[in-house]
Amino acid sequence: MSTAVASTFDQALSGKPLRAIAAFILIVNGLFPALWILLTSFKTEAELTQKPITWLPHAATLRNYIQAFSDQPLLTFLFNSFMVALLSTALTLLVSVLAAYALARLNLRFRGLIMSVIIAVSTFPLVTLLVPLFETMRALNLLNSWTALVLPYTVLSLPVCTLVLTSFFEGIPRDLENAAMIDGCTRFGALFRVVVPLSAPGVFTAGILAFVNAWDEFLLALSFNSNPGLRTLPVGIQLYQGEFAFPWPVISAALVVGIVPVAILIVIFQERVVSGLTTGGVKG
Amino acid sequence: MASVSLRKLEKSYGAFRVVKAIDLEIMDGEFVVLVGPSGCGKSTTLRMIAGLERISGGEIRIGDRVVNDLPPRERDIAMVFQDYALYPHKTVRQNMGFSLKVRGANAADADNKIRDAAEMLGITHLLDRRPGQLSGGQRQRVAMGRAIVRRPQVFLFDEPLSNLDAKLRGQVRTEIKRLHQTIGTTIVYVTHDQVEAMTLADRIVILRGGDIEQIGTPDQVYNHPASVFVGGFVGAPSMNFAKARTTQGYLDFADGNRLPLAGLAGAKLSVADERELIVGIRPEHFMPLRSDVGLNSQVQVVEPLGSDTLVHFAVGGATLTARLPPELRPKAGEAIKLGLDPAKIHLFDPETERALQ
Amino acid sequence: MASVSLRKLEKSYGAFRVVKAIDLEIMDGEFVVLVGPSGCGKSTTLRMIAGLERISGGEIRIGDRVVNDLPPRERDIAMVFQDYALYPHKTVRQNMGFSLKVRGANAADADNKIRDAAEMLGITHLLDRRPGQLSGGQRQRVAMGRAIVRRPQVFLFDEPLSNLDAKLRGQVRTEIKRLHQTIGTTIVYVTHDQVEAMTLADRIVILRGGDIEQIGTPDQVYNHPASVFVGGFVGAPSMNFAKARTTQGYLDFADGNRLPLAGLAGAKLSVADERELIVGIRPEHFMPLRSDVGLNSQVQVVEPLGSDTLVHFAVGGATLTARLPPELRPKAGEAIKLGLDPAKIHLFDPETERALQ
Amino acid sequence: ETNLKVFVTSQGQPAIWRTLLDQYEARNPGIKVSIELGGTTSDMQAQYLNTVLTAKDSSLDVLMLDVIRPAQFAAAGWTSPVASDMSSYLRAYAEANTIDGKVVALPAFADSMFLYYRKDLLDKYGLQPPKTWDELADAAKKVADGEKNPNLQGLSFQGKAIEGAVCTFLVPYWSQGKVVTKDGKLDFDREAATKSLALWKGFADSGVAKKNIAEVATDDTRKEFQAGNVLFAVNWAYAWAMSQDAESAVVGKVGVARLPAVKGGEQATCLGGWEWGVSAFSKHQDEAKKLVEYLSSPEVSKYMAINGSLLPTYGKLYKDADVTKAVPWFADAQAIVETAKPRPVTPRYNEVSEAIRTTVNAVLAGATTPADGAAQIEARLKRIIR
Amino acid sequence: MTTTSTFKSEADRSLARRRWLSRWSDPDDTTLAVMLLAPAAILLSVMIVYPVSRLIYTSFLDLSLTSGLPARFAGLANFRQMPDDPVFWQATWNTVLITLITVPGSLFVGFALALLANLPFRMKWPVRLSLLIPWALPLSFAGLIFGWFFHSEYGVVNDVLNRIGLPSVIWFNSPRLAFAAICLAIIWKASSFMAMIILAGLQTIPRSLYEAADVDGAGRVRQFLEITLPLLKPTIVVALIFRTITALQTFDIPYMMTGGGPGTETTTLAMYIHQNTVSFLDLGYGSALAVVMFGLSMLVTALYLRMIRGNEAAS
Ligand SMILES: Nc1ncnc2c1ncn2[C@@H]1O[C@H](COP(=O)(O)OP(=O)(O)OP(=O)(O)O)[C@@H](O)[C@H]1O
Ligand SMILES: Nc1ncnc2c1ncn2[C@@H]1O[C@H](COP(=O)(O)OP(=O)(O)OP(=O)(O)O)[C@@H](O)[C@H]1O
Ligand SMILES: [Mg+2]
Ligand SMILES: [Mg+2]
Repeated sequence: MSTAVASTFDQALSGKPLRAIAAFILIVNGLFPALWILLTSFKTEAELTQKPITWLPHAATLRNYIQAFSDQPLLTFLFNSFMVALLSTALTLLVSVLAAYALARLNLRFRGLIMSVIIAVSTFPLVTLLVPLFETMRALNLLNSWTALVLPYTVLSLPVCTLVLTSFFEGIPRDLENAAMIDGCTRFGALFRVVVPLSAPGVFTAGILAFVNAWDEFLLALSFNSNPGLRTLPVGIQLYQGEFAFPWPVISAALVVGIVPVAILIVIFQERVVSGLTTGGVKG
Repeated sequence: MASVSLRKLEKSYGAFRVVKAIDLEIMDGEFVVLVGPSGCGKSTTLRMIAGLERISGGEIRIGDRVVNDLPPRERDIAMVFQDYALYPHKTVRQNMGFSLKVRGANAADADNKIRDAAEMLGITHLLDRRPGQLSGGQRQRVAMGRAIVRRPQVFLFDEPLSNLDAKLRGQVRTEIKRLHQTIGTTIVYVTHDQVEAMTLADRIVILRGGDIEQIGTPDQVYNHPASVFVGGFVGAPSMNFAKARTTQGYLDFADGNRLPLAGLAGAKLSVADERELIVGIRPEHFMPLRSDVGLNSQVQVVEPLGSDTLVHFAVGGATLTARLPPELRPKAGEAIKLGLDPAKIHLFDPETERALQ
Repeated sequence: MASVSLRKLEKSYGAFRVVKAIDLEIMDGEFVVLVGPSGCGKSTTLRMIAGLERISGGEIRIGDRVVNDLPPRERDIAMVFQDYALYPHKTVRQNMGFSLKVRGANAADADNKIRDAAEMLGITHLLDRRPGQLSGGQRQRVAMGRAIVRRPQVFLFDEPLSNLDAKLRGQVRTEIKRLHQTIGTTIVYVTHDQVEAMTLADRIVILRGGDIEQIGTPDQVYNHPASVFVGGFVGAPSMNFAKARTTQGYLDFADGNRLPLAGLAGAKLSVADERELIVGIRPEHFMPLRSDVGLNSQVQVVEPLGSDTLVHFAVGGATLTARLPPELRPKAGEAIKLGLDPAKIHLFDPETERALQ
Repeated sequence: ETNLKVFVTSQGQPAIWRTLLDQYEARNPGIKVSIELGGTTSDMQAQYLNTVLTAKDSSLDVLMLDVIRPAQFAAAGWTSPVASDMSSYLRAYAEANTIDGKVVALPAFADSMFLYYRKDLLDKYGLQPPKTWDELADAAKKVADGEKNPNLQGLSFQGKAIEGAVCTFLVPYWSQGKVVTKDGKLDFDREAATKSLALWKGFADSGVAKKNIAEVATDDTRKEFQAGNVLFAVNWAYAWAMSQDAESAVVGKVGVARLPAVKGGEQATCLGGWEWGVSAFSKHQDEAKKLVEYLSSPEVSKYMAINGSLLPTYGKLYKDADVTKAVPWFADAQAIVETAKPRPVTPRYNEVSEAIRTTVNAVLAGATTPADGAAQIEARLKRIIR
Repeated sequence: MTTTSTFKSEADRSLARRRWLSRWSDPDDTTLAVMLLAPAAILLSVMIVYPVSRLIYTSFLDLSLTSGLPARFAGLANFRQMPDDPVFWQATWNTVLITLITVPGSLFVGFALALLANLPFRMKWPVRLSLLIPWALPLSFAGLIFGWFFHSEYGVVNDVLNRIGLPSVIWFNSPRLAFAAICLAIIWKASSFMAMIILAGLQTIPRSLYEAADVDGAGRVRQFLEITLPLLKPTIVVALIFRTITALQTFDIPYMMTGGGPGTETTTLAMYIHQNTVSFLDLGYGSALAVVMFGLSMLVTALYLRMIRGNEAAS
């Protein structure tokens, strides 16, 4: 009797209803604000001050999008953001994969210390480092370039990515790496051809972290790249504001345009990178 | 192809010495089989030869190079791992082709080699699956295939056939033998299978707790075990051991059974010697009632194997096992008289447990 | 303790049917051994019984409950996984004790059980290590230990001893047998080892490509194989097969060798019948020169195993293997005359490949 | 050839400035001027300028600054003084840009807070634009009673902790004839402050303003007014143009007036607008100063009024025929702008602002009483301005 | 003779070259470690060491740009000023409170989301997307949007309350409600970070371990406690470290939602630092505050690292 009850419960837990509920919770939680922005982007400004508030736009309009593209060079912002984020993600992944491998696999004497230093780096609030960083960038003659942002963003994401990857690499059976070395790989070869692909979920996560960190950052982007042609999206979107005015619908439209590429990227990557993983490599 | 020589090779994990200063010279093209109880250091030794395990002392040479500090890929070896270590993210084909690809082999050529190896191992239809979609034995064959697509200087096989059925194992064994005969690569092979060890090996190395207990040809190891340990370890079912005394030209067992000393294998025991001995008798050397030299006992357990019947019985306080023809099926409790050829009896010193010359 | 019954049990991966509607009734307390070539569905069957694999069709009963939809933990089974599946973050002791802890066993009691099992498996000194610090065979023993600390209704063993050496394997096998005899739990056991299958099984089930080929006692399976497949699969070295014709009271092989039909095993073949046959002969049934019924051939390969000598030779276009006493060591190329007891010869229909009655 | 870089707020209509700069380049051969666009809000520009100027960066020559910043920039040594006669500018701008007797920046364009009202509704109920806050409250009640529209607010002003809230506080405070600083010293009247805070809180409590007035920022006022939901609104000049555009519900129904006084006080309002400063780190001080003088000249001011609808910084321009033709409502604006007062001119203005705006917000949110709020402001100002 | 010697020297040379190559491609552990860590070390020192040392140096200066006075060494004066600064205490307390609420909060929510997202959905990407979007939404906009959601008139929260028959709440008029709203927004935003990291960790736990546990009789809860949690521990600690550090640095969300109000009831340390440095231009005091915050973060990190190391020692 009790087992029957337990098993019904269990089925409920593993079965379709749970999955449906789970999906509902996840999607509402995650997408609601984004959805709200999407809806807003089709509303007129007047509709926003209606009471009671409206959920669906009364008279959906694309005007906000047209305005978003015509008022500011939105595509330029997008392109800059994209390139900066992409470059810094690539650099972050490269550097942190190497560092994480060292931390995970080599029996370093000062492992704890190195970890602490890496973490310490991320504990200084960015605002307070702004001016000296600006001076550094000026000294390196990097102001007004993608590099001016790529480098600091890389540093910004490096600690978290390194630690995430370290904990992943520790979970990869060493024999897989051994097999690769026997098969003729150097340690680097084994790292990039076996360890990294096998930590795909971790690398993917680290990549997303780095990408989004770069995609979102505002303060440095504002200060280091004053050239309008080099503005990134977060800085660019602020330009839709007036000195006092905050045109939600247009800004929403710009935000939607900003989120969509990230979303597409996420979807593509998650299908490609994360799915292929299977078990069955080693006994143990 | 190259010789492999281990000189005072050591490995410790912390204070625990897993491999204790072993010396082993493997000649170019030789097929050496490592056997020994679970945990005695066989895999560790292979892994040190491969360069996967830092050695704690001694020296390893492959050919005339000391390879102590050489990374695995420069040692030009191929290895089958005991735990397979297949790349879970690659298909069987990619798993097998990986070493070729890394070494920049021609693609068509590589494909041929993969096809050949897969055919030999009967996994051609699995080439596009991933390890997670294979059965245990199939995985093991993939691991095997991954090693043999290459033509390295040395093959290291760590129980490569343990998950295969007898028939397939026989086939693959034959293929390995053929492979070895054709290309003559040096092979170090770990196995628990008596048949594999006996049929494949040029020499068998018996390890025990990190030490080498005996090195010899299969024949030497089987017929002239250097110690009780080797006698007991090589051969299945194991050699039987019983304590006995020499008295007045006889071997006396505690329960009154006795065997005449004359004719005992290489027995340089003078009739006058009166001493304790350990007597070793292989199960297959018992014969039902056909010799005048014999032991009387009672059947304890009977295990019919189809091809043989194993009969367990007690002599001198020890339980012995005889391998008898399958048509003999004594019942438990029955009295039994078993004969044996005195020349086939092994004698060991009870203190050192080493064979008496 | 409980019976296990599989009814039209099916498993497919996509379009690939791995287990094809098998029916199997395992009685309460029975010891059933599953054998079959690698990839034939043994592990899959075990995993379905355990509830780890969703079944694609049919029904599984344990005792009198249909367990199709019951999760593994409610089926009250213990299992040794082919790939061990040890908890990497737990010590050996914790690995073995986990199921007891989960079921709320008394701690002292659990400790005793763990100690007993560890002793039986010779891993007492490893209790505080983690799986990563163990050798392959040690891991396998831990996996075994984890299953046997419990007293479930059904034990499922998937090649539990494949990584152990012959001696240890013999010991553990004996222990398993004793365990079964004392507590009488139903056991389903997968193995590739002929000796394990023959000595442990109440019944052996031979699977082939997802189908049951034969079910029978070890004796039936060994001595009365239902098909060429079973004959070839059970027994090591395998049964020999050669094509022959019945003509005028004789079995004629293509190369002129012939055996008299009279006295052939249960041969209900009339002398007048003239037909094609497959002849099956077990290697151990060849006798050197001691019978008037015999085959003439030339030695191809000789494999001395220590306990026996395997001699390969050709008859009627097929290569046959004879298991001969170890002291016989013919040379390759030598002429050989081998006798055999006609009653031990198996005959199969060349079309259906099933045994002739 | 000298290259000058001018930092302009994106909101300051850079394209129109550009035409003026082209003209300047044409007149001054050898000088090239380029525009660097800053963010749109005062905060964002400060953010950027603070970084660049703390790092003593010389890339900017001329800076467009919010009227509240010249004192701070001068004290930090970020701007160079300009020698100029300030007499022709509106008086308040002369005050705002003169620190310790030195002119630190020159006005770019003007702004101030206005009382926007619904002409149609006042007319409907026969009301005049209120001169005192009490009148305003009465008018609001009357209209509310008549309209019976629950969505119609009597008054909207800024209660959120933004810069606008500083003006919210100062307007009735000033109206009582009080000042915050006199000759660089604190001269705070707690009683007047309490009254000012109580006035606003009273609007919220009595329903003239919304309960959630502490949430209202400048643009909320503008939006609600524009949607036709507000009778009286306190706002800057920008709201005018927007109230007349296509999306607006109140086109042609809007009037502007001076902000009311407290009973017995005089009408006062808050000064906004932007200034031109010369970066102290500029390598072209003289050229930059000349450019600033040009940009602040009546000629430019007029041009910007006509072409950019920016309030002129010279009183006389409000009556200029060209200007009134282009932007008729400027005629009404002059009186208002002329009475506007600058917020306290001090290098530590940001701290003053912070002290006031958070307290106003806390009082309106009901987290503090007006009396406590006034005391808090006083205490904090005492620490800032000694 | 000659031919053999040439051959030999050639072989020697190629051997030497191989050795040289192998020094780079297969260095010993120490060299390898140096090589692997070098890029990170270089980047970090170029980008961080100078700024941070400047910051620490500044914290000992009396450097307020609005004073019009030149920088002056002031010893610990900036630090001594803090205990008497009520806003400092308020901001510190708020920061600690936010950390104490949102770190466990986002861990739990994130964990739950990760577990849900790890269920075998047929279509994975919508789930994955909804997990990631909060993370991909820029922080400052997340703050704005949540500020808007909690707006007493135009906010969707009150709208929902009204729809189910509850009265509107003026969230930002009350310090407590404002604080709660902020924490909610932070948890929403941060739990997706947690969930992402945890989900990735979940995916690397071999299924066979759950199978074994299932056979061993462990229910889902037990499996979670005995398999999932211990195997995820390193991942969780990493996520917690960074979540805690970011929580201590909380800025955008309260800045955008309440601006620290009402009053300074929801001001955080980072906001206060920002205010002091960017707005008040009191670089000395601002830097000193930053140093204090850094100290706080390091303290927490040290605790976590001890947790990791304790873990390692056990294995
Ligand atoms: N996920 C999968 N997808 C497709 N085929 C699979 C999958 N898992 C297993 N198989 C196939 O199912 C068949 C049966 O597998 P199973 O593991 O039961 O074999 P087995 O009899 O245990 O073999 P072995 O003796 O080699 O362990 C194999 O041919 C295998 O390749
Ligand atoms: N990391 C480790 N720490 C401590 N001891 C270890 C470690 N790895 C292996 N060992 C021990 O070293 C010994 C030798 O292991 P090895 O794998 O060489 O055994 P093996 O001979 O291959 O055994 P098997 O036949 O069971 O595979 C074993 O007793 C094992 O427990
Ligand atoms: Mg091993
Ligand atoms: Mg299997």
